[in-house]
Amino acid sequence: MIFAFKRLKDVFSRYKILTLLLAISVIWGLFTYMTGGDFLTPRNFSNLLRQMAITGMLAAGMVFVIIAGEIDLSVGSLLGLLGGIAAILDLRFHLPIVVTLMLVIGLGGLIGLANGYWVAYQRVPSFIVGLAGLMAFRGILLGVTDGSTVAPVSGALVLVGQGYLPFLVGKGLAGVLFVLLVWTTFRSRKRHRALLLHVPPLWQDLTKLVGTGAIIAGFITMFDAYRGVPIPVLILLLILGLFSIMANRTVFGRRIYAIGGNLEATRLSGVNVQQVKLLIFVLMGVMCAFAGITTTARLAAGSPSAGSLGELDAIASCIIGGTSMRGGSGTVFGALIGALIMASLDNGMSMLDVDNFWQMIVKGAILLLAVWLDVTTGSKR
Amino acid sequence: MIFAFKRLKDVFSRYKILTLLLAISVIWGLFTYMTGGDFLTPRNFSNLLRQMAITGMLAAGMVFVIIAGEIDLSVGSLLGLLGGIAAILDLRFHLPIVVTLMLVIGLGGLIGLANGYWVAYQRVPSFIVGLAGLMAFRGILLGVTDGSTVAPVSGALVLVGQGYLPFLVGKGLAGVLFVLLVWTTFRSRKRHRALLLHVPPLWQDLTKLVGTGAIIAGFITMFDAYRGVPIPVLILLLILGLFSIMANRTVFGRRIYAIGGNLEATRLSGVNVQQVKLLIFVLMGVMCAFAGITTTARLAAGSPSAGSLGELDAIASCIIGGTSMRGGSGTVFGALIGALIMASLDNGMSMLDVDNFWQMIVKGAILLLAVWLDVTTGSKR
Amino acid sequence: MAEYLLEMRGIVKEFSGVKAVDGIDLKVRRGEVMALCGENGAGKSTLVKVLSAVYPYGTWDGTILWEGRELKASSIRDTERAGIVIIHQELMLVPQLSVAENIFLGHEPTLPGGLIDFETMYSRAAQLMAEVGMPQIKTALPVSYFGGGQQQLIEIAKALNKNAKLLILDEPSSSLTKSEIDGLLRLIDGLRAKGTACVYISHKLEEVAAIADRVTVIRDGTLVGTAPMADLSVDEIIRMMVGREIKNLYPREPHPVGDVIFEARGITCYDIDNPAHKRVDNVSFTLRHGEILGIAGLIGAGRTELVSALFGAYPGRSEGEIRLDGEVLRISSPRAAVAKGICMVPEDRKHHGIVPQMAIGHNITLSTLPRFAPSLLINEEVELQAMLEEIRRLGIKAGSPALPISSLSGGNQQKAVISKMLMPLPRILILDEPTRGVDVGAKYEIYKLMFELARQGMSIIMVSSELPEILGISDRVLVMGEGQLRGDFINESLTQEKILAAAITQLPLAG
Amino acid sequence: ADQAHPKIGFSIDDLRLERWARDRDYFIEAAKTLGATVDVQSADANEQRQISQIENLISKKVDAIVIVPFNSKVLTNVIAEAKKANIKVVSYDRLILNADVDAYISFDNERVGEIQAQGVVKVKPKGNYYLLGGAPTDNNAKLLRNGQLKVLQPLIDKGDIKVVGSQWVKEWNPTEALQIVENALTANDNKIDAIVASNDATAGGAIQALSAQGLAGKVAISGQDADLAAIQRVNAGTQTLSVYKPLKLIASEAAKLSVQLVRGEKPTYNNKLDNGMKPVDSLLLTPTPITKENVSLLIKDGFFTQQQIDGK
Ligand SMILES: Nc1ncnc2c1ncn2[C@@H]1O[C@H](COP(=O)(O)OP(=O)(O)OP(=O)(O)O)[C@@H](O)[C@H]1O
Ligand SMILES: Nc1ncnc2c1ncn2[C@@H]1O[C@H](COP(=O)(O)OP(=O)(O)OP(=O)(O)O)[C@@H](O)[C@H]1O
Ligand SMILES: [Mg+2]
Ligand SMILES: [Mg+2]
Repeated sequence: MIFAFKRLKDVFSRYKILTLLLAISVIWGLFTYMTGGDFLTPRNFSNLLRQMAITGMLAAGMVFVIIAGEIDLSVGSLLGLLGGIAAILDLRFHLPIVVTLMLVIGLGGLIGLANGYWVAYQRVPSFIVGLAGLMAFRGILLGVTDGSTVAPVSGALVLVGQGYLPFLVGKGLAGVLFVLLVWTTFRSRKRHRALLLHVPPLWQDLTKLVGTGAIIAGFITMFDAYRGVPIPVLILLLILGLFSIMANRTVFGRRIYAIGGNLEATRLSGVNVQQVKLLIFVLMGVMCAFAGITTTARLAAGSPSAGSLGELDAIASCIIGGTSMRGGSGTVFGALIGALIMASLDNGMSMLDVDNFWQMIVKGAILLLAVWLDVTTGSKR
Repeated sequence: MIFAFKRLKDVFSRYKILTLLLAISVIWGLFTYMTGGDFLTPRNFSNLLRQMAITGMLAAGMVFVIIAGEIDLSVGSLLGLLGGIAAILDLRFHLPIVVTLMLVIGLGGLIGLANGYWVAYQRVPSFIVGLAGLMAFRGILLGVTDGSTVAPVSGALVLVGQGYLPFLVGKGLAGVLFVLLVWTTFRSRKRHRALLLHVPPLWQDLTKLVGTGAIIAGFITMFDAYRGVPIPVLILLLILGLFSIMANRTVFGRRIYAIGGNLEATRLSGVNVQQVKLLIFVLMGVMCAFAGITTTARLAAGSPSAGSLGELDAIASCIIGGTSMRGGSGTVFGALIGALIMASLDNGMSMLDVDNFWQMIVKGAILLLAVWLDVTTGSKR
Repeated sequence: MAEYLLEMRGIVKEFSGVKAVDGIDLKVRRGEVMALCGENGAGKSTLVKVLSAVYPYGTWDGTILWEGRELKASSIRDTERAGIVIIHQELMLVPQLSVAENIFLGHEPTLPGGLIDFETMYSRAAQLMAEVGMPQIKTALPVSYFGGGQQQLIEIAKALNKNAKLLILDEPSSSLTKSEIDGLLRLIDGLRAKGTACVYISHKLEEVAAIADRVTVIRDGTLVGTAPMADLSVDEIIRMMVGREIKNLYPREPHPVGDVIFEARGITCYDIDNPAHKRVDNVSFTLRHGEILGIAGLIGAGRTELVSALFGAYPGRSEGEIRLDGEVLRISSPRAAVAKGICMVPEDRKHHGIVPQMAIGHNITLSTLPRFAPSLLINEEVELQAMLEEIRRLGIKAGSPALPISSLSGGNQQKAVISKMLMPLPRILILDEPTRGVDVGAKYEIYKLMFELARQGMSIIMVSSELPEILGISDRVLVMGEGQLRGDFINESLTQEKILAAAITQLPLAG
Repeated sequence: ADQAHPKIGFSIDDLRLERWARDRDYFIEAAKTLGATVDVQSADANEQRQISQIENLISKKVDAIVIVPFNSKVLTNVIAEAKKANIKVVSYDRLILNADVDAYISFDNERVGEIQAQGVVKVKPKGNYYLLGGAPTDNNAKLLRNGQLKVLQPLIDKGDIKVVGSQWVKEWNPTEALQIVENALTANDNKIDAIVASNDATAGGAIQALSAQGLAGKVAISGQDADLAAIQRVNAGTQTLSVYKPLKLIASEAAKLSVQLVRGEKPTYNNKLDNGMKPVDSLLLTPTPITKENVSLLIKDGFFTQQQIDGK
């Protein structure tokens, strides 16, 4: 009984994702038709996912910020700053790549910590903290780079943005992932049985597994038909997996939703809400570091204008992906689908060589329509 | 008795404004000292106020949007679009100036109406509507101007941005304003007496009047020591007056606060909240038209990049000026003071020849500190 | 002229497949007070929301006849025009606006030129507030300045201002004190005399008995019956509501009370806005092992402030010393309190108790999540088991722990919140108005639970504005007035009069 | 400020770009030797800001203002202000239109566009061309495109060159450029022979996309500004050319010119250009295309050292 209900709800929320997936298919179909098939080639598929990776990383962090009822406008500038610092460490100080990455990620976390401190402990509205960061981080970037492009960075760093997994490794990882899925499914069945809870029929779980397996196989085949899984895409998928688990199955994740749903009630339940908020911003900072490193790696250069307006793309992705601006609800998967929709539009229209001004108009219109559709078909009125 | 309390509250809210005014004096004092007096000349005073006028107009509209619990990110692009259209109407179609102004203001209202429709009647989050507008309006602007600057516009249009009131007219208006103030003060005293409500002692009202009179006189003297009251500043002051009355004394104004304070309760009180929201966005659109026209007039040209990031400046002004991001509270006066603080920083630092990246860092830091101060000293926890 | 002012026929209202109201008829005559009774979640609020077009025509089935003609209202404005005015169960005020502005919201008097006529507004508002029993109130102050009970009276004034033919009051008295309730009942009586009909919803059946002409009882969305009050007794209403007999509303059981384990000394709370003003003034008391301590007082006595200070949740500055087992505790936040074994169920369920979108089960485990995460991950199976166990133990009527808690009725939400704060197995449990808005059946169960917990050795502090409840449950009673402790009584031969007398001593005479 | 020690205001379009930072340094250096002090302002590619800053310079009573306009059509009003305050106005690098400027010193932007197109055409006289413009909201991007088309249009009409696509790069952002070229390569099955990019930053992004397809060095691509990274690419053969504007020359000439104007001396001009209001006395300097062959020119000019170019 209980689980019948839970399943019903699942179908509903999956249904919401389904509308998004439907939107993607329509967009992809249209572009494929209009580009005479060029759009849906393995090569462009690989391009598309690499192009969405940076926004995707930001969106994966942003979604938690928004779920917790806050916003972070500084991510674009912070991405630029951290990317620039990565380039400088690599080029001017010739640090080993691992050290560079560690330092930049650490710095990202630290700056996130500072942002979070102002928001959580000093109660400055996050909109303002973000706006201040938007200006200040860009200013610091200009200061440290002296306004010039820092290039060319080392080959090792470039690999992070432009490298591909060897075919075998890619296939191997996919295999491991699948085995893991099978294992958790059966472990969960066993546990349910042991605790005398409802166990779904076997065929249902099996169908689910087979479906997921097919999707994984499809992805890998598509990637391998070009050059393999691009490193930034791999990183993004890892983030997706980790963050999804974090959101649903960890204390921290659960508390993020609780805070977004009702901050006061969560505080009065004995949760250290300030600490949770602080951590969310640290996470966001780390995501900015990932995005910044990927940007620098992809450009093989640290550019003073990197990441400008990145915050708007990230926020838009989250919201297209069903995250509520009021806090309390949203998923990482949705946010990434949102980022994919935006990237698809950019990619397809630029392949079609659409005039720039039309691109902007169409993107604006689609953004509006996508959210409107979500609002009108959504179950909450 | 009632009014004794109200006065107490007034002092408090005035006190909040006082902190802001104090901040301005400190900033001005510092800059005056550092520039060796150049900062506080009549000429720079006139410059400063003209420089803040455009952001001020946007902020005056934005403050109501934020009070109602919404946000509008499209104002910068809309300003650009409307300014560009004004230039085109003027330059290519040679319309009489009045017709151009009317058309552009009307169009601003219409576009605001469309924005408001999506927010109020289609329940699309205003963040998204704004984001879509941010892209689409800029796209349309690029389309209509073909990405190049539309110049030179007619002298009549330039006057709107660069003209000054003749000394006599300026002094006359100031006089009229003062007489109006005296009249309303005494009328209100009479009405209070008639309804047996508390009437403040006469000396109090008189002191108030004398103080206000002195400020008005000071302003006029300062302006006339340069060239007179600049037209955009005049417009801004008119907006300030009208909007303040609207906010405090009209049904529409009070309902804006009510909606921001508790939307559901307002709706259940039988208020047509959708209509109120719609009107707020119409107002915002009209303000964008004013700002766009002023921009074009000041530049003597319609530029495809005009107004970019204007939305952030406007929002920052509102928040520095004490508007709460949660909705329900804020004043037009505060928003304009916020705009003045931002403009003063820009003006002063550029006079001091501060490196650009330092300017950005300092502006970010000041923004954060200003709001932090407000939060920590504020009465609400 | 039709016999009935209002006839509702076969009303059905569904929420995503669940019928909250399932074919109810309700008829109200002119100038009569119809009481609507039923358990939490019976569908009372839903029914009156259908009537007042919060759910507009078309979103439900059935017919409404108003003065003999069918009413198809699409918004509140339509029903208000017809003369139907509702006071909602949830407070519906705008905290930032002044009292007067709230009273006139949507009906502002205007001067020629579109400006608001504030003078008229303030003077009329002052009149209205006097009518509801708050003559001294400053109507220019923002509503956020006032406590829950006062806000409730402002709501009533707001409704009075609309000149209703039918006034619906959905639990108007849940946060009012005895004397304020008496005032309210007098007010309704006056309206009735002037021909205004009322639909009165309340869980306080004595009120129903005192004011109602007729009573309609509903259960699980269906009609149980309508009868003149004259033919009914309170016990009969309870039987109709619950479907069984509840003999003694306060199932007091003897339980052993041990030594003093908790001690509060010199607790003082300063007002946030006005640090010179003490909301709680130097209050000291002790609490024994397994004791139920009731705290009584008038609204605004500072009881909520006192207990939130104990729990580390008072937002302003507070001082004083707290000892548990003789050890001095430093409690700076609710987290610290929970860690030390002190838990509190707050007064304001909607804002401080529940996380509305979250599942019922997740709300229940919110305070003890780490317990279910032995490793990095939460063991969802064990968590689910615990949720089901809690739901069963407290008798929460929920289809599934996975449903959002906002879909529960008020009483069941309250039980879920209590459950959440029982999960950390506290030694001291603070309940601030635990039965506010809770139906008799659920109240009974909550009381039983309290005795059960006390018997197991938990010490309980219960703040309540309902004196019968205080008298029926507590081992010992503290009485507060104006922030000070005015009395500390063993609950033997204690009476309502004694408590009231203690609460209002030292109060300057009104005038 | 007296005539011996004039105060010069220098209002620059965008100091965030490396090239303008260099202009500033050379200018200040030259001015110092002439006994003048300089007050530098950067408008960050925002015309509104630039106007405010010029107004502030007027308030500070400088003797001359040298302006690198972000948008050359929008300064009419503010320059009229300056003239009223008896301040000399020099238009630097871009000709300010419809305004009463005293002198103009420049490398012409349209001319730069022409050089870019010529450089690419020289390597790939025929084939598929992709036009990668600057910021769509930047008027100068338009001027560059006009110059490029001056060279390309005849060849397009002749059928030698086929333009397979053209896009503008938002904010001159290299990441955007990278993605645009990636997509263009995909859409055209890598059949692109030349890319006319409008500056070195966007060219850098484009070359990253090319190198991912192993096309770097095979596809001709232009640039502008002689950024260090770009010169290294030119040296490595992945970028066909950059356009070098001997900044030291223009900056020191401009400094000299403005000091002369303040002192009432008569500077030497080599041209007169109509700016829509009046014929403006002009000093036009020639930009130089930098290809692999003449990289040493930069070293000779002291623009870079050999070590810098070698990346040491
Ligand atoms: N918006 C809603 N969505 C889904 N279910 C709802 C909604 N509102 C009410 N319900 C459900 O409808 C039923 C009736 O609720 P209602 O609020 O009318 O009860 P009530 O009799 O007023 O109870 P109480 O005495 O606690 O106020 C409950 O089961 C409740 O969970
Ligand atoms: N923000 C505020 N500023 C000033 N006074 C306030 C404020 N909020 C509430 N009050 C007043 O302080 C007093 C304490 O109210 P509170 O409701 O907290 O006390 P209580 O004894 O717990 O009563 P209740 O029965 O309502 O819970 C009330 O008179 C209330 O009007
Ligand atoms: Mg109810
Ligand atoms: Mg209380």
